[in-house]
Parts: sequence; C-alpha cells; structure tokens
Amino acid sequence: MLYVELLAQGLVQGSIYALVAVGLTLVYGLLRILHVAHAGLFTLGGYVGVLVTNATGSLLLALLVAMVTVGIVGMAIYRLCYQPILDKPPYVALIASIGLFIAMEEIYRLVFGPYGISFENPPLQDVVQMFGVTLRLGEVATAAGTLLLVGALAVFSGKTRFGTAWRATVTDPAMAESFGIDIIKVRYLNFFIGSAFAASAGVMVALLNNMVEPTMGSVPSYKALAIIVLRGLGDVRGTLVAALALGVIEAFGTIYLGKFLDRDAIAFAFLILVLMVRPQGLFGRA
Amino acid sequence: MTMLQLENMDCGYGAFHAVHDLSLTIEQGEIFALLGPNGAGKSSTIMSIAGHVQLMSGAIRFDGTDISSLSARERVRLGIAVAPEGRRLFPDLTIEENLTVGGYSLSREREAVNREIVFTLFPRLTERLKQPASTLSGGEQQMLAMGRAMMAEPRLLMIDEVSLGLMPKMVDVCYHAINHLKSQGVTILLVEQNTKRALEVADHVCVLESGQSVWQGTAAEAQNAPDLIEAFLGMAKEAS
Amino acid sequence: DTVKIGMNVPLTGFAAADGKSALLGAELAIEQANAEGGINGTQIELIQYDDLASPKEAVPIANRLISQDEVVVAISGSYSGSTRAAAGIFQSEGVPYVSAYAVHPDITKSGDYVFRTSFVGEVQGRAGAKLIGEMLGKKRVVVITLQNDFGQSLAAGFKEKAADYGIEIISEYEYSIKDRQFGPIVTKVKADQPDAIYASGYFFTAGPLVNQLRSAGIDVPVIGQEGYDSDKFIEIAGPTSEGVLITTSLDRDSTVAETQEFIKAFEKKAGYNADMVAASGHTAAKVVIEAMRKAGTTDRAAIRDAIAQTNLVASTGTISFNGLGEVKKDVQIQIVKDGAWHHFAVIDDKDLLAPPEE
Amino acid sequence: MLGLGAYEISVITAMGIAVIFALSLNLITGFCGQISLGHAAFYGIGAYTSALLTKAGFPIGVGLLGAVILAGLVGIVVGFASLRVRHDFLAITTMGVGFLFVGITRQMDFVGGEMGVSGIPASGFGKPGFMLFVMLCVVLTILFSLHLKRSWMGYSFDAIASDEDTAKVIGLDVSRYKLAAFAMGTALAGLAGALYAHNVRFIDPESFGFVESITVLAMVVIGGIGSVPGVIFAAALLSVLPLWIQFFDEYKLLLYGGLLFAMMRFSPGGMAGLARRIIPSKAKGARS
Amino acid sequence: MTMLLDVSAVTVRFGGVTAVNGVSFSLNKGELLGFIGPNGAGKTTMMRAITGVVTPTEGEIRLLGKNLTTLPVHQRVRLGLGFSQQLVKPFRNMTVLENVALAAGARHTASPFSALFRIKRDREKEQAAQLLAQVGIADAADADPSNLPLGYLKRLEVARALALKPSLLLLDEPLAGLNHAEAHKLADMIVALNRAGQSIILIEHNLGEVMRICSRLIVQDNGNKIGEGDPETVMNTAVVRAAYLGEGNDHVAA
Ligand SMILES: Nc1ncnc2c1ncn2[C@@H]1O[C@H](COP(=O)(O)OP(=O)(O)OP(=O)(O)O)[C@@H](O)[C@H]1O
Ligand SMILES: Nc1ncnc2c1ncn2[C@@H]1O[C@H](COP(=O)(O)OP(=O)(O)OP(=O)(O)O)[C@@H](O)[C@H]1O
Ligand SMILES: [Mg+2]
Ligand SMILES: [Mg+2]
Repeated sequence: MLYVELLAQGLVQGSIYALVAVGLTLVYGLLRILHVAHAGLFTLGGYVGVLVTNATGSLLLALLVAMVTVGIVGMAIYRLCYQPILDKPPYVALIASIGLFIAMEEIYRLVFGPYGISFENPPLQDVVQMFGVTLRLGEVATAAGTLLLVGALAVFSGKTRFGTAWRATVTDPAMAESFGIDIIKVRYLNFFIGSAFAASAGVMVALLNNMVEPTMGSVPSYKALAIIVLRGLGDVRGTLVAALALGVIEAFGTIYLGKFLDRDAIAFAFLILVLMVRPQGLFGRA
Repeated sequence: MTMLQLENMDCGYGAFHAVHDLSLTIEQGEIFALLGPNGAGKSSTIMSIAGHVQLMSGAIRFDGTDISSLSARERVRLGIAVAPEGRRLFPDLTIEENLTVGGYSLSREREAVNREIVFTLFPRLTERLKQPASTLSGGEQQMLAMGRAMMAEPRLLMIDEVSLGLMPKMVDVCYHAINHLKSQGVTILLVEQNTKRALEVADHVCVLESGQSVWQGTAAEAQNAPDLIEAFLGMAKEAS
Repeated sequence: DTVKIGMNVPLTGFAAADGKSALLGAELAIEQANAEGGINGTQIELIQYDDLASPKEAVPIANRLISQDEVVVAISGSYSGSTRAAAGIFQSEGVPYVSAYAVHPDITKSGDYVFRTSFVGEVQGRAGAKLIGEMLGKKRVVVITLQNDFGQSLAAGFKEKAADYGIEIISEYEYSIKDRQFGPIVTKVKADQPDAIYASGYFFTAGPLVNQLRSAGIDVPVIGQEGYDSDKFIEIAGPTSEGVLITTSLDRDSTVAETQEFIKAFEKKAGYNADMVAASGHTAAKVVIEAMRKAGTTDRAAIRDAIAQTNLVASTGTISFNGLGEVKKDVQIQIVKDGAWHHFAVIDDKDLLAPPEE
Repeated sequence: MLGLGAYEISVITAMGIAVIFALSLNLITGFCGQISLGHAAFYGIGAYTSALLTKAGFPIGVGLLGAVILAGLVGIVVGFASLRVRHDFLAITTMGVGFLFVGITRQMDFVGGEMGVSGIPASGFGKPGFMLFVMLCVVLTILFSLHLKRSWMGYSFDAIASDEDTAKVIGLDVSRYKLAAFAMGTALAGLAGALYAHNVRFIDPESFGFVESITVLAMVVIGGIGSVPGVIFAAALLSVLPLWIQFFDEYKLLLYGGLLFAMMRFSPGGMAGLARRIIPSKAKGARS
Repeated sequence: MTMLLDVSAVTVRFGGVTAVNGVSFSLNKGELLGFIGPNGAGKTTMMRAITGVVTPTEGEIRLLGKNLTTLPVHQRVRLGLGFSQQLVKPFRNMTVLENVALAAGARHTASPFSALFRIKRDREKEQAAQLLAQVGIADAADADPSNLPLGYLKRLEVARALALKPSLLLLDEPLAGLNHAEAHKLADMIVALNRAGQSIILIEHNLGEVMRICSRLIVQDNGNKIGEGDPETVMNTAVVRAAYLGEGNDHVAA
C-alpha cells in the first residue's frame, strides 16, 4: 500500500516535470537552445494563475489566462532574445537565457514582493480516495491535466503534417522554407505552446503548494534540462515517460536514499547512470 | 514566353559579391543549363533565385513580376523549387517524410499524386521508405533530392549538380526524369559539371566564370564553339 | 559627525525576503535611537551592503566596512555562510560583530568580538524536545529535517534531549530547502503513525509541508521553530496551520512594553507584520547601540566589553551573553490560533537552555 | 602595503582567484570545446581538500598540491564521461556531476556536512602576501594558457573543438586529448578552489553549487570563448561586479542578469568579439 | 610485391540492410585500385569499414599484416591509412593551410603530452603549402573553408589526407563536383602520386577517368563483389555492364 501511494506521489511530481520539460523539449528540439528562462515563464504562470484566481474566483479562467499570456510572453522572448542569435554557437543562447532567467526572477521579486503570494481561498483542497490511495483533488487534477495536454500534443506532433514540418524545420530551416513551410509561424507556435505548457505547470504547482515565489523556477529549470536529455532525441511521449520515471525515482529515493543523497543528487545520479549506459538517452537512436 | 528573367543581378554573402551583373532569360518550358568552373557562382545564382542568397542589386522577374522582395516560402508558392547543391535533405526524416515536406505547399490529394510520379521515376526510393535520409548512399540521396523538389509541383525546377556522384545508369535515370518533366511543361534550370551531357539536353546555355556571364547562346551553338568549350568548360575531346 | 554601524544583509537573490525584514528591523532600532538623541548626542548612521547571503561576497564587504567606512561595530542580517566568513575578519580586525539570526554554531567561535542575539540551533532543538516530551506528553515522534545548518543543528539538539523526556524517534526524513512537494515523506509519515512531528524548516517550506500533512489526514501535533515564525506561514498553510506550535524568540502577546512597541512600530514602518527575523535585526542593532552608549567612546575594545556585559530588555526578550558570546534568553512557544500567532508557553529552564560555552 | 587598503586587497585577491578559475574552464570549454556546467565541483574539491589538509596540520603547500591532484584525478574520471556523451548531453552530464558533488558533501559528516568547514587556516603570508601569492598563480596560469594555445596541443584542441570525428581522421587520439583537457582544467580549478578556501576561510557545499558553475561559464563566454585576454577581463570584472554596483541596491541582481543577457544578445562573441569589432586589425593572427 | 591491404570476407549490416556482403580483396604496394559500383552498392560502407567508422559484422581487415578490425580510427590512421571522405568536413575554425598543416604535424600530435611541449610549425606550414599547390588550391591557403566552393573543399580533403604521408590513401569520389578539366587535372595528380609510390584506392563514378588511370578495378553491386581485374576485361563482363551501365534490363520507366 505504501508503495502504491509513493508511486502515486511520484507520478504527480513527474507530471509537473513533464509539463515543464515538454515545452523545453520543443524549444530545444527546434532551435537547440537550452532555454533556461523557460523556468521563468513557469513562475510567471504561477503568478498570473494566483492573481487571476484571487480576482475572479475561477481557477479554470486563471489557468486559461495564464497559458495565453505566458504563451505570448514566450513568443516575445523568442522574437526579442533568441531570434537574433540563432546562428551563434549554443552556449551563447544558454548564457543569454540564464541572464534572462536571473533578471526575470528579480523582476518578480521587485513587482510581487520577496515573500511570494498565495491563494486567498485555495481551490481543490478536498481529499479523494482512489484505488485506496489518498490524494488531494489538486494532485488528481494535475496528473489528469498533464495527461490530457501532453497526450494532445503527442498526437498533434506525431500524426500531422505539421509535425513533420516541425521536424524538418529543426534540421534545415532554410530548406524547410523552400518547400513552403512558414518557419516563422512554426517557431512562434512552438514557443507559444511550450510556454503555455510551462504556465499550466506553474498554476498547478501554485495550487499544490498554495504559494508562488520568485525563485520557484529554479528546481524545474535544471530538472527539465535533465529530462530532455534523458529522453534523447525522442518525441513528446518520450519526454512524458522520462519525466514520470524521474518523479517516481525521486519519490522512492527521498524515502530510501535520503540519508545518502539529496533529491537533486538522486535525480542526477539516475541521469548519469542512464547516459553512461545509453549515451544517446533513454529513447534516442544509436 | 519568358518565365524567368535576371536583370543585372548581383548577389553574394555579406560584403562579398559572388555574382556580378548577370542578365539572362529563361523561356517557359525549356531546359536552361548554367555551366562554369568551380566557384564561378552557379550555385549562388540558383540559391539567389530561390531566395536564400542575398540579392545585392538588379532584379529577378518571374512571369514578368519582380520577386526579389519575396521570401523563399512565397517563391515556392509561385512554383519555384530547388534541388540544391549538397542535396540538403532533412537527415533525421525518413524518405517518406522528406517527400511529405516536399509537397507541403500542396493539398493532400496533389501530394499523393506527385508521390506516385516520384516513385515511378525513382523506384529505388520505394524500397526504403522508412530509412532516415542521412543513412542513404550518395546516389539515393540525389534521387530523393530531386524527388522532393518534384513533390512541390514546380513550374521552374532548379537542379544543382545533377549527376554529382551518380553512376552512369543513375545519370540516365535522372536525365530521363528531367526529360519527362520537360514533356510535362516544366521549365528546368540546371547546373552541371558534365558539360557534354548538359549540352545534349539543354536548349539554352549560360557560361559563368568568376561570377560573370562570359557566353550565352543555344546549346547547339555551344557545341559548335570548340574554343568556348576548351577555354571555359575544359571539356577535352576524348573525355566521355 | 556620526557614529557608523556596519551591516551585511542579503537584499537580492534567494534570501532577499529575510534580508529585507532584518534590515528594516535594524533601521527601526537606529531611527528610534537617533530620535532619543543618538549615542550621547551623536547621530548613528547605518551602512549596509548586499552580500547575497554568499560567503564569497561577505569577505570584501567586511573589509570594506572596516577599512573604508571605518565602522565602529557591525551586525549581520544575513545567513550563516556569509556571517561565518565575515566573522573571522571582524574578529581579526578587532571590530565587534553581532549576528542577528544566523544559526551556525561556529560563528561565535571566531573569537571574543563576535556575538549572537539569537539561539543556536541546539538550544531550540532541546526546547522542542521538552515541549513535545514533557509539556505535550507525546512520545512517538517523527523528525523531518531540513538539509542545511539550521535543520541539522536543530535535529542534533532535539536528539540530544529526546531520551531525557522519554521520546522515541520512530523515523527521520530529510528534505532540501528547495522542496515544496512532500508527497513521498507525507505518505511514509502517515504509515509511521506518530504521536507528534518535529519538523524543521522555514515558512516557505513549512507552509506547504504542514498543509500536505494535514490534507493527508495526519492530525497529530506539528512542532516547528523560529523558521516558521511569519504571518506568511499561516497564509500559505491556510486553515491547516491551526494548532501548529513553534519555539521562537518573539512573543506577540507579550506584556512587555518593549515588545509591544516594537510590533507596532515595525508594522508602521514596514507595512507588514513583524516576524522573528525583523525582531532579531532590531535586537542586534539595539544591543550594539546600548553598548556604545554605555562604553561612551568609539573605542572598539571598550564597546566589545560593553556588549559582553549586556543586560537588556529587547523585543526578543531579556538579553545577556555567555562567555562565548551566545545569547541567554527564554524560549517563547507560540501557537497558531484563529489565524494568528499567539502565546502558548515560555521555557525558562536555565540548564536546558544553556548555550554552548566553547 | 603598496598603498592598498584591506578592501582593495580583498577585492584583488578575489579577482585573481576568479581569473584562475575562469581560465581553468577556458581550457576545457574554450580550447577543447567540451562544455561543462558543473565546473564548480572541482573548485569545491580543491577547496575541501586544501581546507581539510591544512586543518589537519599540513602546511599550505601540501594543501594546494593535494587540491590540484585530487581535483585533477576526479576530473579525469569525469573526462571519461565526456568520451561517452557529447555537446549538450555533456553539458547536462557535467551539470549532474555538480549536483552530485553538492549532494554528497552535504551528507558526508567527516567533511562537515551541511555545516561546512570553518576555521580554515590562513595562508600565513598575511593578507597582502597572500594577494601577491594569488597574483603569482594568476600570472603562471596565464602564461600556461597562452603557451598551450600556441602549442601543438592547442592546435589539436582547435580541431577537436571543431569536429571530433574528422579529428580522428587525421590521426588524433581524441579521447586522450579530451582527458588531458579535463585533467588540466580541473586541476587548475582545484588550485583556484584551494586559494578560495584560504581566502574566505569558511566553505560549505552551497558555495560550490550550480550557481557557481553557471557564473564561471558566464565569465568564459562573456570574455569570448577561447580568448585568454577576454576571459581574464571578464572574470576580473564579473567577480567584483556585485560589489561595484552596490549602489543599485535592490536592482543589483536584475542589472547583473540583464547585463549577461545583453552581452550575449548584442555581442555574441563576448568581449573578445567586441574588441575585435572595435579594433579590426587585431582580427588576424589570433591563432598561430 | 608486398601485400599492403588484405580484406577478407567483410560483411556490414545495418539492421535489415546488408550494405557489404562477404567481400574479400587485397591490394599490393604501389597499386592504384579503382573501386566502383552502382549507387548504394556499399562502396562508401566498405571504405568506412576499412577506416574504422563502422565495425564490420563479420570479416577481417589487415594492413601490412596487422589486424585493424578492432582498432579505433585514429590508430588506423597512425598505422598508415589516409582518407578523404565523400562528404567534406574541413575544420571550420582554421584556415585551409592550417587544416593541412595540422595533419602534416602528425608526429607532434601523437601524444597530447609531447604536443604540449612543441610549438614550432613552420615546417608543417611549408609542407602544407606545397600540398595545396599540388592539388591546385594554393590560392585559397588563407581562406576560411566555410566560404569555399565544393570543388576546393574536395581537394582540401585530399591534401589533408596526403599530409599524413599515408602508406595507403583512400579516396571517396574525389572527382565529384569537378568539371572535366579539373577532374582531369586531379586525376593526373593522382596518377603522379601513384607513380611516386603512393598506394591508392579510388572510389569514383567518373568512369572515364577511372578507366584511364586505374591499373585494376573492383566492382561491387548490392554489397557483393561482382568483378575484379584489369579495367578493360572487367568492364566487358556482362554482369558488370548490366549492373553498372544499365545495359540489358533497363528498368527505367519509359
Ligand atoms: N556561404 C558562403 N559564404 C561566403 N562565400 C561563399 C559562400 N558560398 C559560396 N561562396 C563563394 O561564392 C563564390 C561562388 O560560389 P558558388 O558555390 O556559387 O560556385 P559554383 O559555381 O556553384 O561552384 P562549384 O562548381 O564548386 O559548386 C565562390 O567564390 C565561393 O567561395
Ligand atoms: N546507417 C545505415 N543504416 C541503414 N542503411 C545504411 C546505413 N548506411 C548505409 N546504408 C545503406 O547501405 C547501402 C550502401 O551504402 P553506401 O553509402 O556504402 O553506398 P555507395 O556504394 O557508397 O553508394 P554511392 O555511390 O551512391 O555513394 C545503401 O543502400 C545505404 O542506404
Ligand atoms: Mg556549386
Ligand atoms: Mg558512396
């Protein structure tokens, strides 16, 4: 029973990682940018979610507003920050992204205060019993929402012509354009979807913690980087599986290995182990 | 009827001019060959027409309208497609997916029709539908590059280095495909190192050297101008 | 002409929230003192630098305060790492240095010029053991420890005295300061079925932790420490914060005029309710001001001696120091009742609370 | 001494240490093209080694030597990882190494655990003396970097940084070169870490975390990856920037982040690239 | 005559595709061997098996009697293999001259340790300049390879391979992308090299040049060796003509 509950907890945590990592995968896949500032968008999603819920009382509306506004901010970041340096080596964008992330955190601190903000009436706090496991409604919603969003995206990217166009844009944007693919649109849409996903994760974390802080993006920022590498050059589904796996490993790890390694170290020990055995990642081609 | 007209075109990279003051006219439905030694600017000319190399001055007219301000994507919608130098396939995509991208600007129905045409011309491709393009042999890649360009149903098809890396039989296959396209009314601009072969199929020829046009005329005239061939194309008499 | 007090405090980065409170607390003490005529007629000036709570930054800052700004004394409104690094420099240059709320045990070991106005972790840990084992009478306890110097020293103190109060520690878990999701730990604690939970943390970790423990149906007492001590904790944990007990230094229901005045004045200055860090910043500043007044000179050695002799009523209680420079004061126990911190009890057991002498 | 106050001395010392640290990463990332997001781990290994050795009574020379050796040895082990994974995968793997270092030191009581190590002996040269010693190390590190860049090793690194597979085709034992880069770079980071330990005299795991790894990478990239003068300048500047912009108060970190971003956005070649644009005549002859 | 290279029963499979199927051949010192075959016949794959980029599923490869089959690429190069690849890959952070000079300095770079203590590279630069002149791209010595046309890069590859002073030089389609005159010139250069004692395997589709310069041919089709011998005889066998020139069963749609 304990194991089942731990598994459930791991899956909930893994869902959050998945939502953040999927967006990062999209950006990394398309532009080979380690988009650390993605975590800043996650935080922004949390802030918008809490503020709108507090103002209107509707969590669903807040989620929608957060996804749309953050999606737009994501597109703006692409346009203003990354587009001009796309042809530069990857570490240029990496450092730019880190600088951006630091600046974003500081802006949140200056605008929303250093203590963070909480829901006035935290929604979805009820407890439900499912298959003998006790979960908060918020946790159930998180897991279900993730499956829905990521599942939809997996179908969209795997089964559609747009998905193929997206992958063509990945390796040779100029040629893709030469066959009628609107690469500008692909990139904007890419950032919109990725950022909106991060925002939804931010709202869900806000819900689970009843708190949004300026620095809450730091953990997802590097965990998500680990996940997109774990998954190798697979697809959206691969990211989901890797994220859930990491969530579960952390859940068991904190209980049974917590004395030797902290949570981050457990996650990265797992990552290194996998990469040493399979340098191309869990699902990558040799 | 004139399909493509370059007027005093200059194009290049950054401050470097790869092509100077090039003017030429390509008629609807003909095969036009662009010849010249390495570094003459043939590829640059093609990529400039496709919208990838920066135009510095002059104009590119397609069907009489200046397209120099259009993006590469808009040009393919007008019916200009390219099988570029180095093939530039999408390496992680399979043969099938590369063709899908080729027909991206068309409806699914047209895409399916074109796919059949490509498969008839290059049956070899059907054997390896799920193989990533990066693992194809050189010749297979060339077929795919041509097939991909044909998927776009171009009115003007530009092919850079048609026979590069192809065995004689494959060269025949490719030229057969080119003739087939011509019979369908497609205009073709090709770059070729195999001068003899090019002169056999082409209607008009332009010889470039160091970024400048040094000779233009019909293929027949070119074949009868041994000086020209000696001087710029280096086609020795005994070479086959 | 003014008398200068130096301060290193994190104003940006992850520790900025605490840094801000500590700075406002210290500023308040100085404003109050200046209104009363400063130090024997001379106004006091506070010179503060942002140390990002990083030891690396603290070293040049300490040197700058001493050699360029020529401060007479200094206080730390920062965390352990930077305070520990700066303490060595203040000690070697002979400048009195008072730490407001950093918990690392080695800080005062830097030497005789370094003092601390807050409890070392061990002392609070021991008080927690007494609270659970004796005052609440709970015996089967789960310990949840924050992985940093604060959590580690609290746990050490708690374990040291646990047996004395008949407490059995049935299991122990650790978490990192970045964690907000405690699902796995909560699940395991539920299976452990303890009588009480001793959990170290700060309001931003403890808020989610308590909320998640309660949501999972665990309703045994949760005992925390001064890290919880902020209205923010109640805001985050919401109604589930009711009944949580902490050991701390600020008694909001105190009848002592000094404490009540501070609480009111701070709220007026800062625009939010006082917390433990704010009170600690205020206390540390007040200690050095009083000592300067008493010493009546800017001679640093004399001021050091005066600090060592401190016997002062401050917002966090009656302050005096032992030979090592550790504070001697009572431990306040606060409880969340009706959405606010309130008095629950005081522990004044001198032996139990005796800070380390070396 | 030298007319410098204690503050200036501590600033110069900190700058010097940062320069050594940044140049050490420049060997790996700048010269050999192997990106690392966990370089602070080796800085930490050096710091802990020297701190513990000197606390145990060994002279500082032994401490520094031990730091260099141990950091270099662990560096070789991590270098083996670089033989398995490449590019961004390597970046994330090294990032993982950084987290493992912090996670493990936190839980190891004999190196102080969460409490870190305090009371680390000072150098014994006095503050000005220590500053001069650090400067000596800086000069030696710079000379070594410059020499390396001109040597056949640096030449080979250029090839490996450009295209590993082709480097093999011209007969380079890419694995050994990469290991050499890791060994040298991490050993130097160990030296920098040891100097840090004796300067700050208190170390804890957090001081060698992800943020520190990012900071040093930022120094290298902002300086202009592979450019020795650029990296020196960037390291000196960025290491003291937070102190110099104190008057920006609350906005300090915002400004810092903004600067990192703006530098990359508007001068992707870093300071070296910027300098090259301003003084174009210097463009050639950067190599050879 | 000494046997330089001995390939015995080499098979290479990629998943379901058998790119090379039990091919054996050998090469004597001083030979210029043409390796031809239709597109997709497995020529490049065979060459990769020799150079060590792919590992044969079965079979053995020996150079001067030494078994290469399990050695990494760089060791094979040190043992005397030099090759120019079908897809050109210059070092883009160096000039053309530096690309070649680095290869010419192979003795300095054998071990990282000794490489650290050597600086002078004048001699290597001189050699590189000579080689560039030899392949006819001396004018591009100081150019950035990224800005060069394919024809130049092809020759850069050859020059870089020659700089290693290999005992066996493998060339994968060096003439592709060159016009007749240039191809002719480069082919002449290959012959000159061979006359000077260089052993060479040449993969090439330019049959005219191959027939002109090679002393012996091997024909591969669909992974199998289908012909071997002097050019005239080989090209006249029916099976070769069918596979290579498309005579007989022409399956091209009319
Ligand atoms: N990306 C580039 N950047 C800068 N210069 C370039 C670039 N590509 C080509 N050039 C230069 O432009 C000129 C013309 O090159 P182009 O590739 O058009 O010649 P080409 O006739 O196609 O030659 P080839 O037969 O070798 O393919 C050459 O001098 C070449 O160096
Ligand atoms: N990694 C791989 N995975 C699957 N198939 C492969 C792989 N590499 C090569 N092949 C296949 O093996 C066959 C032989 O390829 P190879 O490149 O050796 O041919 P080639 O003789 O050099 O042809 P060309 O003259 O066209 O260059 C081809 O059909 C190719 O598609
Ligand atoms: Mg070309
Ligand atoms: Mg081939």
